[in-house]
Amino acid sequence: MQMNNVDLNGLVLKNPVTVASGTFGFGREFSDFYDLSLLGAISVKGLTLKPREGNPVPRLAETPMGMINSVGLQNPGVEAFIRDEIPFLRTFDTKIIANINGNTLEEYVEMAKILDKEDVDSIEVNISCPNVKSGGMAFGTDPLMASKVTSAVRNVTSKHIIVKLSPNVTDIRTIAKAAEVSGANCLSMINTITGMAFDLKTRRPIIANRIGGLSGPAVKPVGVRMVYETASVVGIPIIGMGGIMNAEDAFEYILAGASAIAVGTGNLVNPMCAPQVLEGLKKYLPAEV
Amino acid sequence: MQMNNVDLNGLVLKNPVTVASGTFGFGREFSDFYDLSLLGAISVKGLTLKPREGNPVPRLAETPMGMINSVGLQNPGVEAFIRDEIPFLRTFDTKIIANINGNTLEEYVEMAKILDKEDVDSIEVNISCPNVKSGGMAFGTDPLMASKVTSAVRNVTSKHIIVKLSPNVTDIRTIAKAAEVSGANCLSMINTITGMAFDLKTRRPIIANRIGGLSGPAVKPVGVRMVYETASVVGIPIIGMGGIMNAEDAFEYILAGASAIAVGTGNLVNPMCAPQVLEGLKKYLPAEV
Amino acid sequence: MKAIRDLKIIKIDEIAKGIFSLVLERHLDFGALKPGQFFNLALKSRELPLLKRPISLSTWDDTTMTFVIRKVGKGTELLCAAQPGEWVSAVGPLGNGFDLEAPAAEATLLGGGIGTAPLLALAEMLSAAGTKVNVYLGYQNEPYLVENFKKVADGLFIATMEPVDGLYHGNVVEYWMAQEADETERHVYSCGPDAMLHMVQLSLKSRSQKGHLLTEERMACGIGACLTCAKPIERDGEVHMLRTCIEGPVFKAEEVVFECK
Amino acid sequence: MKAIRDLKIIKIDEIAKGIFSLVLERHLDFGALKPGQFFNLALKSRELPLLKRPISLSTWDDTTMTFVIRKVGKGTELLCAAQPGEWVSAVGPLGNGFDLEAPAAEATLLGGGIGTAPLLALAEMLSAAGTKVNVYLGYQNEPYLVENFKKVADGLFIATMEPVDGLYHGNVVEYWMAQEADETERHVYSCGPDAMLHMVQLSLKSRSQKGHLLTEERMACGIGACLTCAKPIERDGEVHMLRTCIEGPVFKAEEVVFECK
Ligand SMILES: Cc1cc2nc3c(=O)[nH]c(=O)nc-3n(C[C@H](O)[C@H](O)[C@H](O)COP(=O)(O)OP(=O)(O)OC[C@H]3O[C@@H](n4cnc5c(N)ncnc54)[C@H](O)[C@@H]3O)c2cc1C
Ligand SMILES: Cc1cc2nc3c(=O)[nH]c(=O)nc-3n(C[C@H](O)[C@H](O)[C@H](O)COP(=O)(O)OP(=O)(O)OC[C@H]3O[C@@H](n4cnc5c(N)ncnc54)[C@H](O)[C@@H]3O)c2cc1C
Ligand SMILES: Cc1cc2nc3c(=O)[nH]c(=O)nc-3n(C[C@H](O)[C@H](O)[C@H](O)COP(=O)(O)O)c2cc1C
Ligand SMILES: Cc1cc2nc3c(=O)[nH]c(=O)nc-3n(C[C@H](O)[C@H](O)[C@H](O)COP(=O)(O)O)c2cc1C
Ligand code: FES
Ligand code: FES
Repeated sequence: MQMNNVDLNGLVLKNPVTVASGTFGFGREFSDFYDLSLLGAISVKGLTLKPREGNPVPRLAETPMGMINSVGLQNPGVEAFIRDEIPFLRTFDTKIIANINGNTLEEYVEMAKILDKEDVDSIEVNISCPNVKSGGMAFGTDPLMASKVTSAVRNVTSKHIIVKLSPNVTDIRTIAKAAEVSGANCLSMINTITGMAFDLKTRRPIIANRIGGLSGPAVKPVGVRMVYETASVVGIPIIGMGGIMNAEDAFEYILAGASAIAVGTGNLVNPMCAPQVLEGLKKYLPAEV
Repeated sequence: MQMNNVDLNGLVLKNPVTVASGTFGFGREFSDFYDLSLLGAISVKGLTLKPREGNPVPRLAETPMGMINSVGLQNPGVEAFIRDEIPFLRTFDTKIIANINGNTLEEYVEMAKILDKEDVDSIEVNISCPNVKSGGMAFGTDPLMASKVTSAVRNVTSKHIIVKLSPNVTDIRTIAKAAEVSGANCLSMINTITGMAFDLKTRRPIIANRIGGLSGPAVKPVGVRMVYETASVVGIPIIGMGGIMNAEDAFEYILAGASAIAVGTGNLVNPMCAPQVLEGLKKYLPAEV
Repeated sequence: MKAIRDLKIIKIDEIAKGIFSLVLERHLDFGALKPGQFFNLALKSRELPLLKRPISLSTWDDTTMTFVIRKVGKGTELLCAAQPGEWVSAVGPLGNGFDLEAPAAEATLLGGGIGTAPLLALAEMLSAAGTKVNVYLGYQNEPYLVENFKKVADGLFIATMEPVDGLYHGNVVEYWMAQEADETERHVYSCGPDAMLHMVQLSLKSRSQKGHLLTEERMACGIGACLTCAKPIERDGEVHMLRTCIEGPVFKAEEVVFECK
Repeated sequence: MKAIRDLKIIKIDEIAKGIFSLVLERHLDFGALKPGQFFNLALKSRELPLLKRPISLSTWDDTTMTFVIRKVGKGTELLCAAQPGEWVSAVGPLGNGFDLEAPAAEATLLGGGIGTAPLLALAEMLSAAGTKVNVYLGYQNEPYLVENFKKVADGLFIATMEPVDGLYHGNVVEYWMAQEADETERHVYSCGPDAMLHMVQLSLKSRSQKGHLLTEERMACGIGACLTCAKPIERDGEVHMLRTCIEGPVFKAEEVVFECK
């Protein structure tokens, strides 16, 4: 691992610090706080073929050193992203990762086809969203399905492909291998762990959808373990995430085998988290190998 | 749910507060602090057929609101338990749950046979220990294996059987159903989630065995979710655990569908945790229904 | 402009049971402030809870900002137990705030409980802009901030749910409805619990009266990035999930879709 | 007897850079105390870190207990930053402690760094029992607790790893080996980093000398319930994983199996 020019198997980042999909909007929100050109890459809010209004509220519960969300892929759709967001993001010197989500295999393919012709640097195939009824995590918990989605996307684009894995599985290695052999250039992990919290007053689940996705420091040991397990069985690079709040957390992921890292919930707690992680990492990593 | 005489499908507890295997030794350690007769039940340290020295040290790492352990079932063996520990435990008015662990199906059967003739109130079949190389979690992550172990144990004992489930699975419901149809009287969940932490100075995993089991408040949302999912598909009662530190946490599990709860890591943080949970629960639960 | 800064606590006082006034230094980098805007606050030294807490500006001057906080759960407890000299990590100013471009000639402010606090700066600025301001404040039993409102309100009306000598006994919305039965031209601004805001919405509708509501929703980032704070808002016949922290927290009264929970 | 009690902080002082002396009230329920025993301590108000921290008794009197703590990570940082009047949650007394049933006529105490602290009460009690006590203290650069040891030690020898005027420069174990080359009848008690204890063990073995080591291991409960603190101990030709918190932390020098990490 190094600080500069991190090559994720075809996608070269100026540094290993990226931001995780769904925790950074389309970047605009953070441009008040710092120059987005500082970042290695931005993975934008999960896109769907058509605009989505997402899940009912409440969508948020807090847990010990974690949070549960159930946003449900609220987004303006891939076309609006291309029209309204890419031009803005391109004003910064950072890589654009388009995070795509389908209800069906066909939707993933359709989106990949559309994005293939657009100015994005990588397509992150999210097969791990726990917050939608159909698609999403279903693709990420079965090696066969993971393989099918990955190769279907691979067939319609020559872009760099990241497959985003779900931690809600018995053996992440089989899913990771399936994605690798089906043409993924890179893996990102972990997405959120499904979790739940109750409101003791109403005696009902806090989240309207009842179950949501757990993220934040609480999940870090699980994310680190999964990166470690996966790194030993795949030959493609891994973007590690899950609970990274500071450079020390990031370095744990790197020691576990990640080639780059993503700050997720950390952005929500502290808008300056990602550049602070970057600054802190310099202590641990050589500029160039 | 009620405070008194909780019937776990044949095992009647005086109250719903139990203590989790591996966090309470054989009870002796806590008898300095309070009268063990306060507890609904005690699940003793995981037993194996032969004495085990467990894993190398370090066996412990701390994580945000959680801890990773890798004790590896260090225990004096089932015979020593019967000889040295049951008589002591029987001096208290509480139920004894013998937590059993096998490397092979045969070892589970052998232990169940032995314990069938002994003075224990329930046998907890642990098919979810992440800290041993063979057996353990392998049985708990495959519905077929879970079913085989459960029926094999069922065939050799008329005692109350609890099957302890692993959270390290894609779908806990299938494993839970498998255990139910194979003769489990009750389920307990969750065991620890496999996790990992690095020492930034040595740049090596903190735990000698590299990967261990994550427990404590950090895992509570996952435990609550799994109890909730499982309660809706099985007809047998569930002992809920994972991160219970106070009555509010316990009540979350009960709202999720647990009939009783177990305090685990909480015992290690505060030796008075279990009686305090019990006291606090009175606010939430009726004495008798 | 939005910024994250560590602010020193200048003063902290319990102004009513469980209600604290927190005075922080005002940082120049935050730029202009608007009533109805909020900050995402947490004690700098805390690690738990993870997320900051959205708290409305109550009032401010050139060098300080005052927040009024009700102790509810762990996050507000920590803030309320803080001492002068301690540091608060603050992200803000957040949200759209009340639009004061063309203030109405007459306005009525309806505050319920802690929802009275964000209306204070609004009352001050409307009054300074020449608007005639009637203020209705509803409390469970113990009023607070009353002296502050007195300075700027043309009419000040106080209601408590539990009987208190000399004060209107009952629901503040009903009080207002009765007092201003015919004054449907006044622009209404309201902040309070959802049930109250819903009642205000229905009342306004029944009287074809205009107003704005300052709403709340569970929030993580407060800066528009996470979409956890979405609120169903009806515009042009369609319901959109808008961000309480960006498009809100102030919405036109008729737009907010209250779900019966 | 073991108990968990909230104890008020009476005094807290930085006695050397990053080394704090923490004086807590002594609770009667803890009963008798032994040198080498420890308490599991955490600031009462903390939620993080989750686990308490094992800290040895350094010394005590009828109403107070003194701990000497080196600031290492988050847990000790919180303890060291506490103020008099704050509360510490304490579980103890824990561990076997040093056996003082039949004290040797002559003893040598070898402390390294923070490992000097638990030897203080031992020195005091041995000295009171009539044992001739030589004390060797090794530090990186800044000595502490020296005045306390001076009161009870027959011989006091100080070594620092970085050169300090007037002090022995180098490893404290080598210092002791040289000074007491022929005094192999003295009973040795040692506490310090693992590398030092290992060196002491090898030295004792080479001289057929007897001694006890106060060891450390990562701990959760401190009361023998979790088995995380196991230490490989060789007894009767077999290695057993014994609990540092129950069968230890004091072991016979020859028993401890040091693994080369
Ligand atoms: C725009 C906005 C402005 C606000 N202004 C004020 C103010 O000026 N003074 C004041 O006292 N309170 C205000 N609140 C409410 C305040 O944010 C909550 O009371 C606080 O977040 C509760 O946190 P807790 O940890 O004390 O309670 P807990 O109940 O422990 O909180 C648990 C979770 O629920 C969330 N939550 C609980 N109640 C609310 C709520 N009413 N709104 C949003 N999230 C909630 C918390 O943020 C947290 O994530 C405002 C809320 C919003 C959205
Ligand atoms: C029996 C015993 C007696 C001790 N007596 C003293 C004493 O008198 N004074 C003193 O300053 N320190 C003493 N220590 C060491 C002290 O417990 C650790 O320095 C402390 O736990 C570190 O916690 P931390 O959060 O500051 O550091 P971190 O490095 O953040 O701790 C991380 C984890 O590692 C564990 N850990 C780190 N170092 C040690 C260690 N040396 N021993 C055991 N666990 C460790 C912590 O408990 C925690 O679980 C003793 C340890 C033991 C086992
Ligand atoms: C509010 C929120 C929304 C998220 N939305 C998405 C999404 O749209 N697509 C996706 O792939 N992951 C999404 N995630 C998962 C994160 O990208 C990340 O994988 C996960 O949160 C773990 O990292 P963290 O602990 O640092 O947050 C979301 C997470 C959060 C907290
Ligand atoms: C130190 C330790 C040892 C454990 N040993 C066992 C065991 O022997 N058998 C078992 O079934 N579970 C064992 N567990 C798992 C607990 O019983 C419990 O399922 C888990 O820790 C989750 O609960 P908690 O978060 O309250 O600790 C152990 C847990 C810990 C922390
Ligand atoms: S709180 Fe994150 S978008 Fe509003
Ligand atoms: S620390 Fe738990 S057994 Fe020693």
